[in-house]
Amino acid sequence: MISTAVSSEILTAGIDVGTSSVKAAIIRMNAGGWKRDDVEVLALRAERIRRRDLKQVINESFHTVLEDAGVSEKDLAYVASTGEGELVHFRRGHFFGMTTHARGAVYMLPGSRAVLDVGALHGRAMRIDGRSKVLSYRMTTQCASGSGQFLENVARYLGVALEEVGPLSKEAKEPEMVSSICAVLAETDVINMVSRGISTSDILKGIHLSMAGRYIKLLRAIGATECDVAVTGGLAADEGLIQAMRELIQKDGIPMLIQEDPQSIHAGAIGAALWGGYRHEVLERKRQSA
Amino acid sequence: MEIAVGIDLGSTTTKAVILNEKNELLGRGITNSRSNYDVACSIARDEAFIRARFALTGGFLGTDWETSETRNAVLDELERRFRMQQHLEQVSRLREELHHAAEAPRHAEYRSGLNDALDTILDSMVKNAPALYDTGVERKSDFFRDLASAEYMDLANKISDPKGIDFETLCGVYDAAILDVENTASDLSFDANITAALEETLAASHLNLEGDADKLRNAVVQARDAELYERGTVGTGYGRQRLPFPKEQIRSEILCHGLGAHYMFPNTATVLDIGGQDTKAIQVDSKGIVTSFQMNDRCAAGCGRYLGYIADEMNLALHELGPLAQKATTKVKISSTCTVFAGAELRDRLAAGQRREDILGGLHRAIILRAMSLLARSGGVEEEFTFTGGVARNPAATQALRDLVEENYGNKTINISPDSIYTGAIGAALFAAQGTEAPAQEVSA
Amino acid sequence: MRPALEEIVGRANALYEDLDFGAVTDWKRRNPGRKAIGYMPIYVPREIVHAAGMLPVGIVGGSDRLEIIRGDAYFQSYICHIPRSTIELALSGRLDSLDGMLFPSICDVIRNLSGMWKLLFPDRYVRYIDVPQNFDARVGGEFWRREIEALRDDLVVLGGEPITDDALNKSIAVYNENRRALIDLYKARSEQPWVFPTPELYVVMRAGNVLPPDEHTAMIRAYLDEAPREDREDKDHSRIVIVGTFCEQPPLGLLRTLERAGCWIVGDDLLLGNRWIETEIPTEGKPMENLSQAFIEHSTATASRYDAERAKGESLIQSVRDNEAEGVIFCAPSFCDPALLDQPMLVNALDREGISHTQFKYSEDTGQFGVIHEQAGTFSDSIRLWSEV
Amino acid sequence: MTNPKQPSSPGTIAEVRKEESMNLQKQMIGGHYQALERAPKEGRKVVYTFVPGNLTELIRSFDLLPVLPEINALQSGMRKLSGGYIAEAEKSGHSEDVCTYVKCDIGMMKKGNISPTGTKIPDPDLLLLSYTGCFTFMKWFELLREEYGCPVAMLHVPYQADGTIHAHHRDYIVEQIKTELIPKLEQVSGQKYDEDRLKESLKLSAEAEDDFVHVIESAKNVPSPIDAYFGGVFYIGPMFTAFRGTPEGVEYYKTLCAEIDERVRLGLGPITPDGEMTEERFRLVVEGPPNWTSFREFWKMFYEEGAVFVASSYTKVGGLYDRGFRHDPEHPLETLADYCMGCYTNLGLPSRIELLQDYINEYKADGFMINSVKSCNSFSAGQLLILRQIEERTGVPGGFIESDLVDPRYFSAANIKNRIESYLQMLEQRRKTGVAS
Ligand SMILES: Nc1ncnc2c1ncn2[C@@H]1O[C@H](COP(=O)(O)OP(=O)(O)O)[C@@H](O)[C@H]1O
Ligand SMILES: Nc1ncnc2c1ncn2[C@@H]1O[C@H](COP(=O)(O)OP(=O)(O)O)[C@@H](O)[C@H]1O
Ligand code: SF4
Ligand code: SF4
Ligand code: SF4
Repeated sequence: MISTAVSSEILTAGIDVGTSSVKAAIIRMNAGGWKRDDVEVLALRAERIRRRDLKQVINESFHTVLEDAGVSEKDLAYVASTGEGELVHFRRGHFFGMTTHARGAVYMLPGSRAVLDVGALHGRAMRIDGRSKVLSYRMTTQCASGSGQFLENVARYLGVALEEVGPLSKEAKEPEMVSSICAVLAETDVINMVSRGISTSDILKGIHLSMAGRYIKLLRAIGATECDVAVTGGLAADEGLIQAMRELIQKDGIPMLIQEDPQSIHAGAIGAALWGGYRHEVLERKRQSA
Repeated sequence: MEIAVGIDLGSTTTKAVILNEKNELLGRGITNSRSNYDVACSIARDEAFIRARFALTGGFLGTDWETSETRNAVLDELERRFRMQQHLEQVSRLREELHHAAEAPRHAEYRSGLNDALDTILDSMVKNAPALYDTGVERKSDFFRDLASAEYMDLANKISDPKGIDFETLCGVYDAAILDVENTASDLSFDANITAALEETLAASHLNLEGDADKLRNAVVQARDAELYERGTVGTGYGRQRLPFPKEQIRSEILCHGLGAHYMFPNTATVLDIGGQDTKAIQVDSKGIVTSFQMNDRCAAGCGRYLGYIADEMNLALHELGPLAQKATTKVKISSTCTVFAGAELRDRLAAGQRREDILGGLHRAIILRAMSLLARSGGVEEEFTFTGGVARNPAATQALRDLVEENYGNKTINISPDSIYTGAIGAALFAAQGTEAPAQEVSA
Repeated sequence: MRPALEEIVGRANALYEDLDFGAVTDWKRRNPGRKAIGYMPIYVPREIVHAAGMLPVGIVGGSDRLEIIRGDAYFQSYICHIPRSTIELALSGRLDSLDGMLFPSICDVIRNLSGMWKLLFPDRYVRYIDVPQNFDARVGGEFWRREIEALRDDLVVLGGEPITDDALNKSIAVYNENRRALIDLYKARSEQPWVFPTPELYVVMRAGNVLPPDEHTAMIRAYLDEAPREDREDKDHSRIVIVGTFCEQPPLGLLRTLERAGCWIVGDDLLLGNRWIETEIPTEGKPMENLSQAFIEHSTATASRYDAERAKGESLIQSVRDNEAEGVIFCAPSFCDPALLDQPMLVNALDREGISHTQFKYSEDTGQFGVIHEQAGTFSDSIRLWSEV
Repeated sequence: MTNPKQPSSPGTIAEVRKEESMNLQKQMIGGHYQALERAPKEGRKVVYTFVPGNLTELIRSFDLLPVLPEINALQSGMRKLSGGYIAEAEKSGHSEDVCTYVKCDIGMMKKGNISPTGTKIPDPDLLLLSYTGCFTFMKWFELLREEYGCPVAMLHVPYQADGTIHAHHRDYIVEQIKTELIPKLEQVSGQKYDEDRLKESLKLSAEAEDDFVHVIESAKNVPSPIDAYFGGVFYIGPMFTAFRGTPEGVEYYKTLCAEIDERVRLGLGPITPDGEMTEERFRLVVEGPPNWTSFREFWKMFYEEGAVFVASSYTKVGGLYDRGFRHDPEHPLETLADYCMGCYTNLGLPSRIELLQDYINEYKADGFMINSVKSCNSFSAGQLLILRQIEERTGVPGGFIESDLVDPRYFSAANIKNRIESYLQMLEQRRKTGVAS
């Protein structure tokens, strides 16, 4: 365990620059602390990029989250970036996506031994230890079929808002199964289903099931069949997908536990902030011993 | 009159053509394949018949008109009026469907406001219709969906109120409604809409038609009542298996594209077809018979849909993409294989400060590069070379193709017809006209 | 960069980027009547080509700068990239300066490529070199000797001049020098990876594909002298070994990405064709036997070579130990059967030793490194963050 | 058996006949799997080896039982088990890019090594790595070596790059048999090498080989009585696997020959899963292995259209008997060496093209088809050049389809059907308009 010699309260920030949105978090923590009690999340922010200038979105998100937390930039002991963090020019350090999502997952759901991070373009499954070290991972390939973006496209063609996707899917009665289809050509298929009179709910559920199947495959591939799995990233907010995954593992009798947290979408940002606190302490210690 | 019908049920668009006894192109029709296939098929067919009847009208009008210009002006007026009738018919369908979509429970709270907003938009659309079909106005697309979407979004954006009926809500109901408009066949036929168009044309003051009213009326009636006997119908295209035809009336799209290209350009030796979701490279002999072919169908990457997706991503209309890409000044290498990732790469590159034009230039080149490989696989580019399929309508794609053919195969004649998108359907119609092997179908009228 | 270093690296870079192999054309202009012979990875006895008075030219595909048009016409999407770019190079006339081509047996793709070459370029000399998988000196050794003697005899006919044992021994000595220089370079990098960044080391090493060996040796030596004079700082990076890059080469961008993601490469199997014999070869006695012996006893272990004696992964683990590496990155070309089938066995070996590893695939024309950056970064993070805990 | 008691309709005779050889083969294979299952109890030892360059006669001369993992893989494919096995292998770290035979085998092993007929396959006592025509073989047995920890005997067969067997190639193989194989076989079996026994067996091989050639060459008849690809894979079974050099093997080919001769006499076409093919519309030559996971569906796409395969390269992976090679009892080790080197995938591309070209001419084919499988670099790398060359040399148009051996993910029925249909329609069209081929 980490020595708590210089343990004191510090403020840190984490900024997760994704392909579809920028997430920012401000936390207060006991430097070196690992438990949930050691940490207080002061403010969180997720901002869709849409077609805006990325740097501008980053700056805005950062300043808004600081405001929300009632903290000024100079009070921060560490600003950590993750994701496409190179654009965060005011960062002190950068941590990579899987490192931060794993850390965020362990913070939110301490029992997790696997993390499924599902964002706009990629899905990745990691197996981790109790201290969030990434032991192995698998990612979806260079094909966007079944990604968040894919789901967004489908929602658009169905005339459904993203927030409605989950609740609608949960109402499905006879899910219309889709084979894994190209994210671009999905449109044709979805429109076809609509014209065959299949309800929006059933279409969405079918897609959720197909996506869930893919993700479970990823989880299986890293040997996470008996783990508590924390779902992070934007799609964790999609209750339809979560439910589809639960149904599938139940059907297949896999003793996996799928969990998500209201803060799941912020896992990367929170994880970055936490690692920032940790590095701060390491650096402090180095400075003191020097 | 005996005619032959060819139908190309493509992944993106459905095309139909009609040939007369002399195998001359009498009419052609196109529609989005997005909707249900049967509907798409019958819409395209109806459209081809409408065109055919317009062509007949022209014929019946005869040549003893003052000048061919006036004659053409009259025909043009007639057709524009007719199109506007069709358009209004569809707008009223759209109105119905929008109000229907607004019935969804989640709109309950603000339903009446929403309905009012919808009516405001639709009233404007009705009001704007004549301008859209005015003389010399170039419409952005042949499809109602595209025309209506652009206008609707524009109007919705203007009247939306972030605190009241917001843009997202208006878009939401539209997405739902347009599907139904597309999926139901409204009566857009010659019969149903020509009379109103005729009267309006006759009344158009700038044409001074008083003296010739009967002549025009007669021609229209003759064209309307002309009997068109279908000597044969042949279907082709991506969705051909779903056409309600017997097997003998279905031909592979490869053969049809070969024959169609030969029909349009008799010296064709190599054909490249880039459609919505596949690309084909075909070699044909001097009779238009296919001697070898290659096709790729891995995914949407590198096909027409790819361009459609990118256009969406950039908030552009499909036909604006090419001209913009032609403004590229530096070569950008696009490396993503997947269309969706290319979308992300595009955003990255834009964020990194690269110019839109240059990126688009790179994308077009990337697509054509894939096609070049396929061509090489099928046996290279021989004299003459014909480019067909929807993507041949895109000037940046054709430019990239010209450059790459020149670089790799030297100077070759490259044929691109404005009708290139109908190549497959024409080939199918030619097969229908040949009608040799299935005598049974000759009786069908 | 200081001018002296700039000159070396600049030259190496220019050679790397020159898809037209101008260096070979130059050499032929300077040596009228002499021939240049291309060779693919890995196991080619360049000494024999050199002794024939010819220039051995290493061909490892077309990298990310070559636009593939005709090459794809010959290979399906599920075959690695190097054969298509190599064919593209040849069909576009860029390999016209080569009078012959050698294809050593390392996999079915290169093997079949030798036949394709014969059909596509019937006027040029083509030879497939079968590498034995039996390491008994009397069986495999004998076979290899006869195989390379057949090559020698071909080259005698092609060059119209005998190849004497004396000439062979001299060539062996020249290549011994070159191997020694490369070994020194690798050792220096392992000690100070920030002084000899891999993307730079790579182009210097790659210059050996087109330069005559003595010239190349001089370049390496000069680089070894100059690089340490540059003011370069160590960074908080982890030390890793990469494997899988013995044939199709990763794009430079990938090597840069790894460093950007916090990894110092301290061991690799890049361009293995230039250093597959691990020791010096005797320069006296019967050269063909010495060459054969060197293969049997001192050729480097790869996925393309059967190893009856050593356990899988032994040499990889050795490399990790020798270079004090903290982890291994399996970095193999997509669809490379030898490398990818070897991986699970190597993974097991590393796991047994408790050495961390990760893996991803590339192709020589990969242009997007976002995902690799993320993966390599996470790997480096996990080494850095956890080694301190 | 050539004397049916009462006259029946030709169709019936064919049915009966077909079943006879089929049943025989079924029994042989079933019996072999059972013998394997019993082997550990009976103290018999088991050798794993590959189809190309398999040394069945040598193995059997030591009373050892051969197991051919490729055959297990293809059987698993036909029985729709391969998808699960491949997933299992990929789970344990195998890449999706590599040969699926290997992954199917590894997956099967991880799931208990149950043969496709349900019997248990014993672990190997020796891995005889007949490294012929494919690099993947080496990796495959390296993987098995890790798993089983049993001895490996490597037999490296040089490649026929220029189409001639050189003296040092043959010497090299013979030396390896003498210094590497025989000692290990002796050690595992506890028996001394018995050259006379080997010679006996080779004599039987040669006998069956004559009949086998007669069968595959029967496709020269018009109409062809057999489908030399889809049907062919059954005919090669005993010859390419555990039954060469055995009396059962000889018996099988005798029976088969008689059946086929009868079909020729009656002018019958090949038998398909849907019954007899009545009209032969296209005669095709094919390069590349078939797809196993959708074998019937794939076959149907052809026979439905009246297309019959008259010659295939796949039925030559276990030797080019129809080009004259016979096992020669007089020179036992040399003949084994020559056999190995002559297997189809061990041939250079120019030789492969010449062979296919000859087939097209000899079998009066009007079409040429390549089924390119994702798994197999040995077959697939260079096939597009083969296609071009064949078209140029023969004027017969080529068709190209892509699938895989045992990975169901790579069999896209709609795409494949589209291509086949387009191709056959093209042949038809050319014929109609009198384009000479
Ligand atoms: N409420 C929601 N319901 C369903 N999906 C959502 C919701 N919010 C976000 N998403 C999905 O999450 C994705 C973005 O996830 P995120 O992890 O932020 O991606 P990235 O980091 O790549 O930007 C979007 O593509 C969207 O599909
Ligand atoms: N006006 C246009 N300008 C540019 N591109 C167009 C235009 N019309 C169609 N296209 C392109 O053509 C494609 C459709 O081609 P088409 O040959 O109809 O395909 P399919 O037969 O598969 O439906 C579209 O995806 C689009 O990229
Ligand atoms: S299938 Fe569709 S989603 Fe997948 S790579 Fe192709 S374009 Fe992308
Ligand atoms: S990259 Fe691998 S598969 Fe490709 S040619 Fe090289 S060794 Fe063979
Ligand atoms: S690569 Fe081909 S020959 Fe080799 S094992 Fe796989 S399928 Fe068989």
